[in-house]
Amino acid sequence: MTAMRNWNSQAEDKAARLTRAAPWSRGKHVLAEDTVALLEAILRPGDRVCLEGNNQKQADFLARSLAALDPEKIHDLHMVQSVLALPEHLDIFERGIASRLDFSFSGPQSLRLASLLAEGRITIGAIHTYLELFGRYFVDLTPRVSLVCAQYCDAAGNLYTGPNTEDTPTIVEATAFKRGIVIAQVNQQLETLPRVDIPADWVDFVIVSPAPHFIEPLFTRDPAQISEIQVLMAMMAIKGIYADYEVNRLNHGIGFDTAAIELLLPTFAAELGLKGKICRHWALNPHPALIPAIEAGFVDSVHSFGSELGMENYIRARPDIFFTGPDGGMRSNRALCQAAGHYACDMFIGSTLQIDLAGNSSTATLGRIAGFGGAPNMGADARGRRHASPAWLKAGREARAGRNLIPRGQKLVVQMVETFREHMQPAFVERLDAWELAESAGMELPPVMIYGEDVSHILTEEGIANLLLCRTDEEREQAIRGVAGYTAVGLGRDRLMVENLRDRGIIRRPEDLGIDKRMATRDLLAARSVKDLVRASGGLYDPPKRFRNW
Amino acid sequence: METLRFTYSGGLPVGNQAAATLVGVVGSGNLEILVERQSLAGACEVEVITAAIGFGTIWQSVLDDFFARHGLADIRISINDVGATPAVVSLRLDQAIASFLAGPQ
Amino acid sequence: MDAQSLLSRLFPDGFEIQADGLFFSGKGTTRGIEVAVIGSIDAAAIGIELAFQMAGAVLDIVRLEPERPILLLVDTTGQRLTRRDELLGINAYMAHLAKCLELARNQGHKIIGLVYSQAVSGGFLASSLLSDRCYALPEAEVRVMNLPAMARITKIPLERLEQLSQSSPVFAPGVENYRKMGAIADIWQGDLAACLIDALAQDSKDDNRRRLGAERQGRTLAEKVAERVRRGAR
Amino acid sequence: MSSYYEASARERLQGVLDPASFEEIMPPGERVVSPHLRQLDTPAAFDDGIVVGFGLLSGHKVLVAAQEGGFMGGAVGEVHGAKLVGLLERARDEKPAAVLLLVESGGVRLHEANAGLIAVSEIMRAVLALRGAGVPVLVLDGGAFGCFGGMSIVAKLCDAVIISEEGRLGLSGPEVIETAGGVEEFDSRDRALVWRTVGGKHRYLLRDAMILVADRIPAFRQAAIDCLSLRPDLSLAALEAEHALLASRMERFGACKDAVDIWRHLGIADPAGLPLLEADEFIAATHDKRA
Repeated sequence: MTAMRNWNSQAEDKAARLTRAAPWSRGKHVLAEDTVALLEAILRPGDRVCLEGNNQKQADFLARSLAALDPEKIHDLHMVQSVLALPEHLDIFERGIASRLDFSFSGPQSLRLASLLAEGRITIGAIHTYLELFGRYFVDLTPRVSLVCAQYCDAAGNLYTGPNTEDTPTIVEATAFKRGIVIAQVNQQLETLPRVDIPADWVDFVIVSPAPHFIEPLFTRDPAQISEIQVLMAMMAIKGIYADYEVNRLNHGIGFDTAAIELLLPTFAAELGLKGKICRHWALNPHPALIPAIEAGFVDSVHSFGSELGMENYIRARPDIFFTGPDGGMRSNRALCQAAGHYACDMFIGSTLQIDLAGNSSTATLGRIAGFGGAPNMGADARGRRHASPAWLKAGREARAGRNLIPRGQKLVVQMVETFREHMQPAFVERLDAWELAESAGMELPPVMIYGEDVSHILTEEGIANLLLCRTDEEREQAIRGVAGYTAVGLGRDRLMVENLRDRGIIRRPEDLGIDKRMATRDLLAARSVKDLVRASGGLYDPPKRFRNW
Repeated sequence: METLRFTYSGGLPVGNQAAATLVGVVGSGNLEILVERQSLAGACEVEVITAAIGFGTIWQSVLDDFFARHGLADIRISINDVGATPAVVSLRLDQAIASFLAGPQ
Repeated sequence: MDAQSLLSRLFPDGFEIQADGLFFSGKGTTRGIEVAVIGSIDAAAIGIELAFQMAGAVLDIVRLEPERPILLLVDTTGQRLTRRDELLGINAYMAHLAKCLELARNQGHKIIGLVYSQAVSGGFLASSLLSDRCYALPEAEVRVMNLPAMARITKIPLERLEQLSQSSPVFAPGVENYRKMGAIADIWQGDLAACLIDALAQDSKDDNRRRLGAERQGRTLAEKVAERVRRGAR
Repeated sequence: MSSYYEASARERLQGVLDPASFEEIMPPGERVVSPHLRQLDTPAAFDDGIVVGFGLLSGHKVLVAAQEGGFMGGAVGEVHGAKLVGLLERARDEKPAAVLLLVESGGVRLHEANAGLIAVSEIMRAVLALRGAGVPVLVLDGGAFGCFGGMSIVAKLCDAVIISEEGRLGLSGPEVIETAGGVEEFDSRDRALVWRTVGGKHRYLLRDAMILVADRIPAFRQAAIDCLSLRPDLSLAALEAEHALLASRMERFGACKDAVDIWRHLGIADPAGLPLLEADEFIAATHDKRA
């Protein structure tokens, strides 16, 4: 006869930890100066810990506190977090407090992450997309302790995250409902919260941090930096893709190329009579560059992964467009917006660093482990999608024409790149740097951002290659070479075959689209400066000071 | 820095151009192009001074295509380049020629 | 050389100087000629107050001492680098000093500059370089920027700058470089009082630096280009 | 495109002067480039970053110079400086209705630092001599690189500075001050602070700029036309008045930590709101409150 299994060990373990933490707290409230002691009381070596950090909002005070723990007491933590952005995120590995990592994106820390990995001071479980990692929070990477970030709390411990809700609901839900411990840093305690984003009974401790948490204005693109070439490419995108496919539900990447498209909607696209016909529903952060299009009546709705600094008042004043709470402020949600971007959008368009002859694209460069973030969720055909739309059906028809296949649609996944980046780095390569990175870092797979099989179009200043219409690998390669400009890949084209592809409309040049290159000037931009965006918003947009010149 | 020289022949002379035209600025990722009318026995001569070394083949291809588009004779083109991409180079070349052919301002 | 011993050597017949912090002014006498003196000590960073004080001293001389020559003895490490100076318009204060000196020049005051210790960048520009003729002691330091800082900003290797500075006076620090380029009319050595008397005796109303630079082969293009623009056909 | 800020030096000249009236002296075809840049393996420009010539402004003959910020930040080197000095001397000979300086410069070009510094001082003396000869010199400041270093002193030697809100006028660049004094002294990335400190609106309120215009080339042109009637005055009385103005500036504002404090001292109702106003609203709100 075996001993009776204890079916409640997690709750008992949590109770024991809370008892140890009691001396450092009054109810749920902990003083900032007691944070390190609290963490040492709660954490145990080997714990799986989620530290909230994404590409905008950072639980920076808790990150600093975690990095200040005594590695003799707390070590070998397993960190599960979406983004490594702050130096402290890696300090905890350097100091031996943590040893294992599952993550999604490491932009600013990618170089240091690679060197820590090379030194053997960090073991990476896997590099995920956001949705994958969030999914695993509920399957096999559930955090024991989560350190999250909110704007305000009240006396009861309810949290108000403000517009930058982002990852918080997902992390807290995964932790709180599996008997984990949730610790939140807040900027301020209020008598009454504007609204409750996280109920108090999901939260174990709140700490008013000494300084407000950091938020990066990651999605602000100064229109002054948009080049004529980017204007030309935006014209091609609008005429050659948006209009052709009647793209109404979409996500845009973060770069200047897509900002140029946003700024051409009220001018170039409106002149083509496309208002109300394209770009009505967005899964997108509140890009300041979208303001003129919203004001021009192009946009019906925008759901966001996170918010953007300075857009708060504008969003409040446009509740028909954005998702806002009873308090009037926005609520974002990274997990749900990623799901929306994957399943409910007809198009993803974004930039990349390298594209190979099969259309695989990667932002990996040697010596940097940057991860994926959300682009692969957006930039992949949704195999589980079942609802139809004109764009999805047309893309599916093109991909299946002449083949004996059951009808279905396909997502438009557009890679928009100039053939050369700055310093004459070619965007088209025979072999992605990702291969070399995978070899040197001992990865099982080269880190590909968007697989060639998912890419529907490649758009460069030379033209648009419609990969949906390619029927053989060779055609596909020549279609890519045919828009690769003067890169070695482009110069290596078979000129006859490329002309043939052009005749068949697989490659389309600006002139084939009826676009006069001489019209591609910055005069077409609905805003040419951040100040113009403020003007377009009627003074509601309040840009961060680093973007001002007034 | 590197100096590259190219000569094209077989183009057609054009009348009524400006004596000289300058477009662009010598700034990072940009270039200036000076187009001048000159008796070159029907040739079109191009001199490129560039800060980016080792891209002679790309310049050759960009200029080949440019000459194929416009085919000008008795024209001297002088370029000061600070690592402009081929897309920018082609755009500026077309702008320079358009402005040159528009005649004196 | 410190200002006190410099003044003794320039004015063997005596001098009266009032000092106010890093600023000083007064007059000295040599061989019966009275010379107004305006200057600074201790490698002063020229901020709005110092520029204003110097301008005020120039205006006083114009008002009270017609045609008395002015000797600028400015020891400066450059313009003062503070946000407050910018906020209050330090460039306007320096321009005001320049205008006051121009007024003095137009009213018949000879203006002699002598770099006795340091003359750097904006501080040099706003003071000694505005004199009719600027001179220097051989041990003085004149520069815009030292070569390591220049290498950092221009991203040109320091070795290359050092190497080129052996043959070109055009960017590297040094009194001799400025002499070759015509900005330092001469280097004063030995009997400084005699040098001063000599300088005062010369006709110095026109800016001759371009011509000197060409003659001395240190700055050959400026004269040609300026003349070409000045007199070239329309 | 009529944004002055975005335009090149040549585009600005075309737009500021009467149509088709500009003629260039020593045009790019003469290829008088800087030999010093070449020696340091740095690309040169055919005009060395400054366009000089003559044209008509509302029918009046003017001499003009325009610095190109896109080339080395409009920095002054030997050839660049000599072109401007020569132009100013030509004006002394020819006595045009005015000289227009379309400034855009970071100051002295380090690659030829000594030549640049000396050239700036020659420009200073030439401006003063020209004004002494009765020819007004007008400064237009609204380029992306602003007007810094020695050229900021030159600007204040002239009869009028016409500036846009986007224009900047200051001696040392914010980055230089931050490098020397730390981010606490001047956070150069805080662009709102930078513009409050050296931007067009503040310069206008302090009277370091005579006219504030919107960022449109025609607005600069009209302001320049309005200034053609100015007559240079470098008399003792004029300089005593300037001396008193600068004394009062130090006295009134010397303890202010920020431009907003100065604006409050000037009696402006909502000083923190000033940066957000468009040029015409701003002028309406402040014209009788300037220092």
